[in-house]
Amino acid sequence: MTLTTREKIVKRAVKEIKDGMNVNLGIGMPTLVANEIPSDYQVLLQSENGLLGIGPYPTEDEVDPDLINAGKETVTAVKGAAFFDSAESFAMIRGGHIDLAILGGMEVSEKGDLANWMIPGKMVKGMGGAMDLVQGAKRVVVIMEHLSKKGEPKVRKECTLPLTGQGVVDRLITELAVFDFTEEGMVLIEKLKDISLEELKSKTEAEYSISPNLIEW
Amino acid sequence: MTLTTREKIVKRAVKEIKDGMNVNLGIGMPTLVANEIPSDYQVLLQSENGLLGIGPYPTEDEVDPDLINAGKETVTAVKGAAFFDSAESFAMIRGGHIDLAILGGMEVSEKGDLANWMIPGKMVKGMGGAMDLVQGAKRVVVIMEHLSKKGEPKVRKECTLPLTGQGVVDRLITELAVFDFTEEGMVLIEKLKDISLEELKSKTEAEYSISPNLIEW
Amino acid sequence: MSKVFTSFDEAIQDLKDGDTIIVGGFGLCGIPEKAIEAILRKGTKNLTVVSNNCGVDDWGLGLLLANKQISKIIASYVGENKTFEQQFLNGEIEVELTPQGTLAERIRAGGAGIPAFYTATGVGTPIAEGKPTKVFDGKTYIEERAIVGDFAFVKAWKGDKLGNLVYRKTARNFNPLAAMAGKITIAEVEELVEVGELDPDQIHTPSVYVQRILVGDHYEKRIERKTTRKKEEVY
Amino acid sequence: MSKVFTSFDEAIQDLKDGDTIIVGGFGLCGIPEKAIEAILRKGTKNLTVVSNNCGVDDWGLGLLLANKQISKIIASYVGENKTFEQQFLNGEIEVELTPQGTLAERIRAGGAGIPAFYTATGVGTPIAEGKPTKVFDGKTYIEERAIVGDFAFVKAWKGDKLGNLVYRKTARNFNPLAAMAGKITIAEVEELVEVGELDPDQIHTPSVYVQRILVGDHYEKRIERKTTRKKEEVY
Repeated sequence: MTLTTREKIVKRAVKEIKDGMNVNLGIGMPTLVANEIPSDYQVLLQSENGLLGIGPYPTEDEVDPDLINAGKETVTAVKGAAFFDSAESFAMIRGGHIDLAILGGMEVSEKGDLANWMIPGKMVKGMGGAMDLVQGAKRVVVIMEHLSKKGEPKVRKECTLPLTGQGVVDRLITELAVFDFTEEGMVLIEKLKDISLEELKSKTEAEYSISPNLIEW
Repeated sequence: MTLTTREKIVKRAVKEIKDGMNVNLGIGMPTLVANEIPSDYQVLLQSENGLLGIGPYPTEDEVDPDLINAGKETVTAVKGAAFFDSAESFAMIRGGHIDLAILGGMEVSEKGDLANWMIPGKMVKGMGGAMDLVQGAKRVVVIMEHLSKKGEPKVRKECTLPLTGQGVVDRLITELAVFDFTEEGMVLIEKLKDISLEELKSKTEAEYSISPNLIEW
Repeated sequence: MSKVFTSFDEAIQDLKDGDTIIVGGFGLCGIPEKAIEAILRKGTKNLTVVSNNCGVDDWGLGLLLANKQISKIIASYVGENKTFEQQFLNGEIEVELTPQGTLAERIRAGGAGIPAFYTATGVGTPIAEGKPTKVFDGKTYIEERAIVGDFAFVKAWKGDKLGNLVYRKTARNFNPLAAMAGKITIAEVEELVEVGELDPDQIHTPSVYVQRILVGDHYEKRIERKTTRKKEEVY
Repeated sequence: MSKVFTSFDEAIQDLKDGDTIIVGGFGLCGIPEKAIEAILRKGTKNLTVVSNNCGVDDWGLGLLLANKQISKIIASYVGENKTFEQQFLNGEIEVELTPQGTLAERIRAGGAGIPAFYTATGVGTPIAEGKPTKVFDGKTYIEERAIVGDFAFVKAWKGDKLGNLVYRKTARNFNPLAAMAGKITIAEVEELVEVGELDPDQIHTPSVYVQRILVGDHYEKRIERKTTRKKEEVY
């Protein structure tokens, strides 16, 4: 079986999740990470509309219009879940009680800036809870494809799109590589075996150093 | 039956309470007002430690250490009561959702300043919720004896004691008179029949005007 | 003295053109359906609407948009709505996008008598433009202002005749906050119970926040994205 | 990975001299009795204690006062305590009196990632001295700062093994706020239930705020002022 680009990214992203964590998964590709969490892990998924402990999608019989996730999809709640209002939900997020947020991105800069909510000239839809999540979660991991559909770099020296947060990304995962954002700048820590350092560099506008412990997969 | 000074004040104070109100009664003399509320009124009494709907003291069998009022006395809860945490309780108070607070006072100034929490040189016990109540309640009524035990005026030009709130009192009720604090200053609106205007003036340091509709009782 | 109304039209009688209304709900979940329908019937204009979302084209607040009753929206996400898009591009409607957590906190602050607070959310982004900032312990924060509504409209599961409310599952969302921040809060419920039937330890919105309460029938509770799994599927 | 501890001494093992602890309870109602006893046994010194009150001479936080473990108190009312009075007059203890609503909000803000907020409470009083002020819509407000604790100690009625908590009656008070604001929050409960036994709509403190949970036996629940009426008395 060959994995699609998204599947590759999701497989790598799930390794960020440790047993016992409270995790917020963004809308879109990050939502797919939920299916890959090891079943013996005690992980609670937070939905910023007021649920800690998202369960699987409901069966046809279980569908409940009063129970949705932040993507407005019908879901279920696991044992041990709690419901709360939106102020409490963002108290959790803003107050640093969510261990990990995995979010999609449009662009990430070498300083760890993230842009993922607005394309100038296009209709503005809104940032939802993304700006709160990138500031509040203890750890922010962005997952996105390495290049845009047009083949342009999305890992930038500076974001060209309006920011969601400044210096907020802890780790970036693409189908080609994994980068950390540290006090000393952006560092390549993992890459695909099949891609040379040169090729990766040519596909990445951002400047980064290479970890002495670089891992290849 | 002759009423004591406190009983007189309490009888007058209860007239401030209208049907349908949410009311906070301070510790001490204000607590006595509860007993005088007409039984056909739908009034909810708030206790700032987290109860809207204080009921009577419990019978010996009903005593519950988990159910106390802000004076730390055991109480009961009426039908339709709600319990909540202290942040919610003061959201109610600070946000102007409590229609009326009736509080005791040490001194009230002609500008409507209130001092009721601290005597310099004496041990400071703390203000509890009083500073929040005087700022937040829609209407603040202070009840106190007109003169101190030493016969000194408590209704002052300026408070001599540290303030609980500045310009916060809407009405002052003593055993001798009732004053309103308006944009035009302090106004005498009611007084005891048995006391002359001159005598009242001699017992009151504050300057006040006399309402053209002065009521005597 | 009773807070119980029987007609939604009567309950919103004093809503005026130009009022600010705070509306509970997230997406189409937990929205005050019946009050929105009454506002549509009344035709009140130039409303400033504070709500996390603005409905879909033919449901929820989208109905008021389509009827051109809204002149300004304060929301965190307005993406599911073509009517909105058109009116925005025509300059018929003003939008104040606010991060979801900041929006929730601004509404709570309005209800709690806190005029402003600081948050790191939005620092270094377009959201920070024009807002005062302050540094605490070496980190920069934005000052955000409270929101108060002339009216708040909320939807609860159960309520008693005094106005105590209980919400169900994720239909709670912004509703308890909206209830706090309305000068007049109108609650609609699926079930109206007698005073004393709700457990005082389990009330989500104490009665003090609710000025008017009504029971609605036949809630549609439309679902925006029905997603299901097959019964045998293991998650 | 379990949050469940069986020994209070073990649960507070990493509490250090000089730590700031936030302690739930109002008067003697809803106080974390067992944790306080463990801190007394451990003898940790120079604690900064954030709590609405400071117990009575021989119970609650008064035990830690008597044992000279507290160097600073942030509270709204400390009036029922002779030990405190002595230590204060001797200059052994520092006190930061904070209006009760401001204290509650400062703790909540600490838990909610809000570094500071504005309130009218205390304007024109000694409480305002040295604090920044700001005018909003013509009214002056004080800036108040958030409080975060190295540890928070809370007492709940029931809790599940994940750390979800439910409080009973007015024993709730500051506990849910304290739970939010501790870097490490230790909850003690009267009854520890299995995960799934608590109704998710009725949880007061979601598990995310609780790092350690223990069941205590034989709660004394001392009453500060027992007031009763005779059975026949009409209220």
